[in-house]
Amino acid sequence: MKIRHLTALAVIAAGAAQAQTARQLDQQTAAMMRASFRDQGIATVERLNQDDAQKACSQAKPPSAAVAKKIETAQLAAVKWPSDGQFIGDWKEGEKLAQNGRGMTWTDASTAAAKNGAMCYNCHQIDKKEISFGTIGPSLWNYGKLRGVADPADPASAAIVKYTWGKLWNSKAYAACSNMPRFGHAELLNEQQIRDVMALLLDPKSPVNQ
Amino acid sequence: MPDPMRIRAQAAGDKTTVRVLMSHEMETGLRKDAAGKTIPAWFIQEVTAQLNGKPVLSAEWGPSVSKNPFLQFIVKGAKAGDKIAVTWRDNRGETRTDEATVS
Amino acid sequence: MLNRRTALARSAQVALMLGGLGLMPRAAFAAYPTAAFEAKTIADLMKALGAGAPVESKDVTVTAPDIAENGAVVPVGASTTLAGAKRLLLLVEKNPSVLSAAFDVNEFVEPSFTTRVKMGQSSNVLAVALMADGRVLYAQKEVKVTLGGCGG
Amino acid sequence: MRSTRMMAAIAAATAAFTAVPLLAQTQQPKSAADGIAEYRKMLEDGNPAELFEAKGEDLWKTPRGPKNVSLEACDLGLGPGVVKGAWVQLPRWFPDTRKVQDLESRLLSCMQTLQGFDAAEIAATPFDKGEQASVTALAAWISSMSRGMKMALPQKHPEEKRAYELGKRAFFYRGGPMDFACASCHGEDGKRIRLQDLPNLTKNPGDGVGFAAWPAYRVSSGELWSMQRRLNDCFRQQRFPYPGFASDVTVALGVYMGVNAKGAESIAPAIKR
Repeated sequence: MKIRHLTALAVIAAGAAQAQTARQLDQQTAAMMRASFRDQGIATVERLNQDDAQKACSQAKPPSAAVAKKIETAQLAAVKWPSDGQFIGDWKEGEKLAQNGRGMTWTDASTAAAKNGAMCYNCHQIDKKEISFGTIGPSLWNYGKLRGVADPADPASAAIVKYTWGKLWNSKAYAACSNMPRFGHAELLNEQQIRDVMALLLDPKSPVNQ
Repeated sequence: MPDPMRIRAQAAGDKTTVRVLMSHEMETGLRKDAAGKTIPAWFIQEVTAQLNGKPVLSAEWGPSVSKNPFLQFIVKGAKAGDKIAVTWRDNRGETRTDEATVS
Repeated sequence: MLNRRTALARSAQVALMLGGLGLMPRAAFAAYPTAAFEAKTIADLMKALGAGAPVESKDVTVTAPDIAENGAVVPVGASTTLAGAKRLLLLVEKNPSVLSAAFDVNEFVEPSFTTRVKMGQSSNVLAVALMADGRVLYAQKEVKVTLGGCGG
Repeated sequence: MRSTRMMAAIAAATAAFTAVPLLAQTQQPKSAADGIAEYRKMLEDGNPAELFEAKGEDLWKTPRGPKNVSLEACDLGLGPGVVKGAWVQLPRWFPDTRKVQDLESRLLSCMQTLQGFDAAEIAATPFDKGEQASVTALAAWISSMSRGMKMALPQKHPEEKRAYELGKRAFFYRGGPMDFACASCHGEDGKRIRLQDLPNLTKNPGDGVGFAAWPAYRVSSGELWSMQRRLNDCFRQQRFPYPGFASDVTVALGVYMGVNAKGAESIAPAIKR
């Protein structure tokens, strides 16, 4: 308590100078980033330009609830729902995409979504048979089954099916600073690839739901 | 010239454990470079060792031994101060010999 | 710089020297057993070595991890408690060529060798002992090779 | 911990049944984490980084470059020629270059001033080629001379403090097509990618983990990676553009991670997947 009190005093004493310094450091960081990186293959320095969501989530401390809400609303509005109303593809293709961690680095030749993996296993447990899975995201084992999805086409499943599409398309629509890439929004995967990943998670025949 | 090996030979009673690290690409001949051209096989084929000049180990390797190979074997009857020499020879005919003292 | 020619000359000198002393190891005389190292299956390997069908034995031990974090480097070992082993082999069943390494056994070394091998996929790893009496004994263990890292 | 104790219990139980044949014993069920731990243990004895350490020591002591002198007069922060303990205090402020420098950028300075090499040319050389390979080997040997010592980066000079602040901001900087920052993977405890543990680099992640483990021999590529190479590949996987070798962002991140790791024991050069 005493330490915090002293710190508070110091902050007041330093006053405007302190705030100025923080802003200066932010500006210096921006300059440092620009000066330190260069284009290499498909990875150009334009990738350092932050959108509102990236900027708001670039501190150790998460943004305020109000800012987070604003980001989520804007990102949700940007979600593109499947053009033909079809949410579910082929879970076997989805599994291949989930295993594939490639794409969008400076050693990749093309930014085309068709060349990319969905890299799901890097961060999630999915099919239990794959023992090499990451833990940055939650386990997705039994994803559809646990949520009672017996038939993804059944209107009773509509809410969870829609949410899952939205989450895959733009994770920031539901959590402003989610660690998960915005697969549809950032054109990392195309509609069909997202359908296939949807099937891996929600198709009752997928090994994930056994 | 190939880089030197690292050899450790440690005696415990009658048995001396020899650990060797060799500097070698161990290219399988199955890989392709960025241009799609097959990288030719280049690997250690034979490894021999001598204890004070007397041959004690003889081994043959294929290209599936890992890059920068590690080898461990146990020599009988060596004592501290003895010399262990290890020699490798690869499929290009290049060879390298290094020596260590048993401790 | 030690170029290829001097390197060859030097190893020839060593060979001469050792040969003159009657101490030349067998492998240095023998041509490299190319056929054995090119064998695609265990059966082909045994044929190339002129050996019979291998029999599983608890007197032969293969050391290897259950899981390899990376297939590029998998620590493996072969050993036997039996006297009378002539050679110890290390095999990876599902590699493009099954034989990884062959070690001569003699009175100066323990029949126990460890090295590291590349594995293209999950596979059985075998230690095979070629016995002086013609028997071929083995032990095997499955090693799971995992996909690691970001995968990009 | 729990699983280790369980394994010990299984081992004890198995030992009680001596009739169990040896072959069956090798088929114990083991968790993936235990399996990986066993694999890593088997590799510890015989780290090929030693080959690079030997090369690095030779490079330090041999007269080289246009001026044909050795690096033995190079000041790594503890005075000219002092190598032992230098690694655990880098990056730090250097009055002669008026810069905060990490090990690799400092080596470039020494190679230029003492030996007459062109530092910019080396920085632009791809990893593992030409004098870049020399820098890596030197880093392997120099870091090995601090093995077992605790990370103790100085934070007295205002520029060292500023570098920490900039490094912290860079660590949390989100960008690129996947919205990743360093913090996306290294901002929390107990996370992994696939089976690889991710150290939390916003604090001291423990002895021989994270900053205190690099340079390291990379099993997957059979190469030695310095921290510069490690950061370069992190940024590649982060889908960022290409960080210049020894650029300000790489040095600032080194300061941030190194200062956070204060007190952690260095095991560099380590062996990694």
